[in-house]
Amino acid sequence: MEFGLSEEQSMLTDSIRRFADQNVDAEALKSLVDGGEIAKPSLLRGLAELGALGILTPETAGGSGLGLLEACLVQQALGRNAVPVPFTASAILAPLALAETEAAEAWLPRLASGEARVGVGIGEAAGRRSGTGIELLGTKASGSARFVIDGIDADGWILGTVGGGLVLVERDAKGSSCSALTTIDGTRGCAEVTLDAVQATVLLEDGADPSRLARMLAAGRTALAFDTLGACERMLERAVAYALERKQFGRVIGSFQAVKHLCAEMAADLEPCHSLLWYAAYAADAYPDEFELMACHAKAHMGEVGQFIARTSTEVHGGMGFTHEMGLHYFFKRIGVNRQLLGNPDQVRQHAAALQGWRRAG
Amino acid sequence: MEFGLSEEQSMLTDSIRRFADQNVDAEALKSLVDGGEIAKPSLLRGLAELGALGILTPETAGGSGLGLLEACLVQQALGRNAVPVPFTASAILAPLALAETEAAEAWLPRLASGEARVGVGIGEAAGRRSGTGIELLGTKASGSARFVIDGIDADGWILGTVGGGLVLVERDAKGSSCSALTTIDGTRGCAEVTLDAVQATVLLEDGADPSRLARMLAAGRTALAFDTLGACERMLERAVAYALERKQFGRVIGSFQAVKHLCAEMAADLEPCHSLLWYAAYAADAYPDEFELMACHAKAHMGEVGQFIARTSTEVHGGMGFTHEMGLHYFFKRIGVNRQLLGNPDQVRQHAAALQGWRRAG
Amino acid sequence: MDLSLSEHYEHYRANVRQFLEDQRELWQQPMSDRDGRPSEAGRQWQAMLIEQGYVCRTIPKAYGGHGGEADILESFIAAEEFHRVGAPTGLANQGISMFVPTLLECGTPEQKERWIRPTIRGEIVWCQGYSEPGAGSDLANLQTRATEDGDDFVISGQKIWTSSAHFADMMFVLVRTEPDAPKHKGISYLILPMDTPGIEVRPLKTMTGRAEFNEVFFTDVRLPRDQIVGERGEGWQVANTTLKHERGMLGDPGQANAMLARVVKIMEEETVEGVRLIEHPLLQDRLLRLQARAEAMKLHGLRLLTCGLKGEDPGVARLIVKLNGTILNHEIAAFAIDVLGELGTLYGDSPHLRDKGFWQTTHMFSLGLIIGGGTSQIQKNIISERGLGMPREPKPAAKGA
Amino acid sequence: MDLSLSEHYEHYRANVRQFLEDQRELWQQPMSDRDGRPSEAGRQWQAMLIEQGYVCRTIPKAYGGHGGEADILESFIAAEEFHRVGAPTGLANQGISMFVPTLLECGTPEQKERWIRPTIRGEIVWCQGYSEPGAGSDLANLQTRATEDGDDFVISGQKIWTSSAHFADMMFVLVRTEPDAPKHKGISYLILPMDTPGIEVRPLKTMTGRAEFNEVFFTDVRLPRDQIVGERGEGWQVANTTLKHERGMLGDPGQANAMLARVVKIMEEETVEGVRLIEHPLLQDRLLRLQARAEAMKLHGLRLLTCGLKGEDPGVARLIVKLNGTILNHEIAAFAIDVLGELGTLYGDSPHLRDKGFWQTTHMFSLGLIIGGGTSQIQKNIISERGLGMPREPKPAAKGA
Repeated sequence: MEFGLSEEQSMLTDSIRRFADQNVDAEALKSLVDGGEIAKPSLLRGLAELGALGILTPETAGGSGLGLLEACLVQQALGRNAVPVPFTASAILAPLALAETEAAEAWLPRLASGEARVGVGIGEAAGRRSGTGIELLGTKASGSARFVIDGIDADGWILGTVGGGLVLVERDAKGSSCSALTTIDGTRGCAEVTLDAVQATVLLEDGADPSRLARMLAAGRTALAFDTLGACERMLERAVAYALERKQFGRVIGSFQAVKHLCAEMAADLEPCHSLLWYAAYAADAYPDEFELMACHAKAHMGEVGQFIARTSTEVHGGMGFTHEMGLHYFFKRIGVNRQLLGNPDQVRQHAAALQGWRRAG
Repeated sequence: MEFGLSEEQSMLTDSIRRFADQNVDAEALKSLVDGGEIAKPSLLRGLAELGALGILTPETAGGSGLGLLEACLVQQALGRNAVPVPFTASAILAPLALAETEAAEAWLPRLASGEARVGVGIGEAAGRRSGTGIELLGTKASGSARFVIDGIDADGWILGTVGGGLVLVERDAKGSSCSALTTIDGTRGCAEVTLDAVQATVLLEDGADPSRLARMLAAGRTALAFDTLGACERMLERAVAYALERKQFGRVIGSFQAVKHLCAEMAADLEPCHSLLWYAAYAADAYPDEFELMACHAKAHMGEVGQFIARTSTEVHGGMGFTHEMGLHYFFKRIGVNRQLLGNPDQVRQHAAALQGWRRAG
Repeated sequence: MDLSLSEHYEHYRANVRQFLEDQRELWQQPMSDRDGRPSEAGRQWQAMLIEQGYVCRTIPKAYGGHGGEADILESFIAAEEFHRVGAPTGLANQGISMFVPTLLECGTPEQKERWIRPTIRGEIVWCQGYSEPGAGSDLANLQTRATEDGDDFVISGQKIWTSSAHFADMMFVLVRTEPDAPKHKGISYLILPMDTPGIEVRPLKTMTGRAEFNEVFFTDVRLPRDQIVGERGEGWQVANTTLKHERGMLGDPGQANAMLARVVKIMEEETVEGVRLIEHPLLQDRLLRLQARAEAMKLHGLRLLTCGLKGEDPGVARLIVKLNGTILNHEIAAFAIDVLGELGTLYGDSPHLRDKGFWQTTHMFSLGLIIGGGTSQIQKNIISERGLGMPREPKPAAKGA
Repeated sequence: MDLSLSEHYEHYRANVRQFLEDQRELWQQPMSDRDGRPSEAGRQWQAMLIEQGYVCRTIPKAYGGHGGEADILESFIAAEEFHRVGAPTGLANQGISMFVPTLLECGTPEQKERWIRPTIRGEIVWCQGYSEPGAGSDLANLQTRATEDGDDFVISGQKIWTSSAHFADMMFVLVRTEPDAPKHKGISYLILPMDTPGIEVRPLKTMTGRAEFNEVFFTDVRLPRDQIVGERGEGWQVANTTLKHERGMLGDPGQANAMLARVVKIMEEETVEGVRLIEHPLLQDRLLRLQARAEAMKLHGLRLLTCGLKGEDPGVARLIVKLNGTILNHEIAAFAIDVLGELGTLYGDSPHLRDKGFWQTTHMFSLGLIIGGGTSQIQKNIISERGLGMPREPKPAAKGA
């Protein structure tokens, strides 16, 4: 019995952290993001070399064939430095969507190597707003997918359909258009993809296997929770470090009980999240029956804790936390976007209620 | 324009506070409540002499004919000392139920003088649980009303019916029975009244005027909110006083920032409640269209603030707050019971949503 | 308790309303030019407001003010009417809100004569030089130095969080003139033209992505020694008279309610899975919690207003306003973002952006306000010490860290 | 990450399960008599648990213990199985959980010989004399004095929050023997029979309405000077070795989850306006928030267990357990009360009372636990100082209030 990271898992985490620290320290983060460079080729190449991009891809397709937990640990390490690269869609969601499809052979090795990137739009599965949704007629897809994760400048998009299927659309497919969405988070890009009878590769027929999209959604939620976890770790560490350095009234502010208690409350909220998230990701393979519910718990709870820590760490930093210069806001905003993507806490808890078979009275 | 208490209203408040301080200080409270004496005749007589029991009763019927705000100010002053007397039912709800009925003449003067007391059971209007509710057939009432406020040892009970009417049942009426409920709050008594085809005085026919019961419910909610307000004032004052007196680590604990901030948070939450509650009670007469909604806001918000203050004041008191001896718990428990009576915050907010015409999707 | 207004005030309200109606064309013009300085229309509008006594009401006529008596209720009614139609409430800069009241209290007759009229008329724009990188919550710890040299002060150091510095003509600034005195005793309050050589203004970008503030650097900036308000070394007391002052026209007491009304509108329009968000039980519940708080704070404002009318000290009730207000606004914005869901993350010039990004801007900026001018932690110190009579933090023993 | 158990442990679990099944008749008997002292069945059960090594596992056989090696995972599995069927986890008093570990570390061979066996066998019942009215969070400030008189100490003073004092045979007690030494240096740790003349025990009723604790008064209580553990003046260090110790059998890591399961059951049964409460969207939402926290704390327990197995220091992760756990239990109880609504206010022997008043009792008692043994404020000090490396509160300057 070992409820914790194995040596290999810790090594993986360390390697990505090291890479992130070396390549995306606070200064680099600012220059990358302020320059709008959110998919720097050298960063993607570096991550590919560390095996991060192909982490879920079977070894036969050029990946390392590890599990969701390992993929999520990479995500967490990226969140720690708010690393501005597309990862969630290409390295976690796409391999799940492509697994055992005919398109796998063509795409998986290129995704694992960083040669190609895809955006993934399954947000509508978490709650569809009017005017959105992709409909499939034969192999022709029409409609619009809003909030396609990592969709900007992608080589293709994997989109959920209204009927519960999945299609892959190539970037240059006739009738498709993609427009960038500007979110508060400048470290990753979302796009809206609009299709007008576009020739699509059907990865999953409408209604063929509802659990497939459900598991993708759960994996995406878990990954976003891990990203927030990493960002929160960093925000807490920075708050403590700042409190030990900044002086007011002749003492470091970290000696004031009010500041200490804010930090203690952040730690008390954050620590148990590790375990909750580990288990959710572990359940994907070990306890598939529990996976969807645990992913909801992880996403919702991490969303709430993330909001508290984003706010509180900023407050501990005082005016400096509010500056652009200090760079704390990249984490604040990344956490804010993670909260909303693939269902915010309210929506996700509503889903969790349904998963437990609780009806809902009007 | 004057948004605040008039001189007369302040004098009223002061007179009840003085009476409560003189007759129900901490020691007296303990001996009364621990002795089970929650309707001491001398206390009721004293309140009657101050005009408190007949405050809503028209002057022609021996009362002072004031408004709900004045009645609620009395309730607040009683809550401040957790005064163990039945007031809400006999002095606020009953006069509203009896107004302009044939029974008024017989009952109102006796209620105003403290000679008689009634219990009021309209909790089912806030959310009916299975197995409860009074049905009316002609003038015969059957069924059970749970949580009849101040119902113990009352001379009669005014009960809401399933059909939206109101009946008055005399204590000795054949077929009626009353059993005391033990709540955590030892300062006031609730009872369950069970009727088996009991001869009742119909104060309001089923379906005759739905707004009547609605306004009674709103008045009851407002009154309970004021009671909690008074208890919270006291709990905050006691927390501050204790913090200025109790020493640990060589200093009064009130000099620790953590303790100061807990007290500041209580004050920040509590202060605006005065205004919210004043307005709700004032609206009963001045803006009847707003009354029900404002009563919901007052009850729900005060319920949440009350829970926070009850808990936090106890915590500031450390171990002493947890003792019976210190007597802080009477306030803690009274606030806890007020939270649940006539609908707890969740239920009341649901009602507030309906009052604003918001449908509810399942 | 009586919320009705006397005939006089009903009449006053009708006048304000009529005035705003009549002048709609003027006040719908931009009140400032591209830099942020008052526009021609802005100055014209300000002059009319002064004439009516809606602003600068108690400032003597001799100094360009309205020269009237204070009447809180009239000010409140005017504020309500201005907010109701969305009319700009006159020029707002720290010169008007802080420097002028300070001069009135502590300035020499010559200083009043010279500065007040052009300031309140919008001809001279001021910025405030208080905060420094090392003096935030602990403002009195400021380190910008002014040393004497002949008839001049020579100023060196840095200020931060200086809004309007990039277009202001003048700065009122706190500097340390007696470095050896205890920290509250060695400060002076100076009047400094922004075009003096040696001043550098750098925009300070915040997390909203905009430069709402500046940093201001002083390198051997020379200023005649008589450009001082109050005595040398008494600048802390002078500044504190200012900190007490509030703006002539009251802020909008119904701001939180107005924000919530906008959220309700979104909830009535937006649907998820075909259901309007206003029908969503959880969102209803969260909305109702905020409604009660907003309503309570609005009414709390009326209570404070009444205390003002009666000349009563509202005590702790006044001290909680900033803490509660900023937190409430922040939480309303956070709620609106949740209501919008993924759409709530949009910003800048994104497609599908709602309300021009108001909610994200407000979410961040209100967090800045929670922090600014004393973090909420400092606010809680003030509430507990001044409001509840609890003791100040004991001074640490020497060497205790 | 691997949640499977090796064959050895699966086998161990099967053994525990079989044992509990076999002994069901014994452990379903009351474990204590009316006073609260271990019953005959309680002592018998305790003896079996020691024999199996489910409790007192590492205490040497010579002193009546099991004499085995520590195995955290076995202890964890045993705890799980005991909690699963609701079997009592052996005698619990502060003699067993605190005094015995202290003696093992700091006692003389004679003391170990004399006290350990009868204590763990339930023949001698102990209570703990630490807290005083003036020494709560600031425990080291205790004022109960023991002065020397011939071969005796003479003890005067008062203890509070002494559970079991009304039926205990013995007390281990901290007293001040060197009144002039710094406060942590003048304390001694004594062994005191409760039937010594001059001891008065008064029950201390709490807000739950029950006397879960006592006050103990000492008036010239004489005790031979050799009834001391460790050296004179070193009682604070001796006591602190004890404070580090945890109970032999682990608490139930799934307690919060178990409580929530009971709430769900209520929600499935109760109806309001004909609708089952489990279908109520708001209650679902609140339940789910608590579920996630309970799940996280359960899994957090597994993480700590794993750290223990690997001999790693979990750092701050360990320090947050008490704070989070007590608050979570309190909030679950508060939620259950809201679920029950008016029924949730019932107590004592009221008609319609649910779950024997468990929720109200838990609501209050868990609040007591938030306060007890260091308020949550003290917990936050510990988390920030020991867990996050933040500085201690600076000592106030002399005369600072």
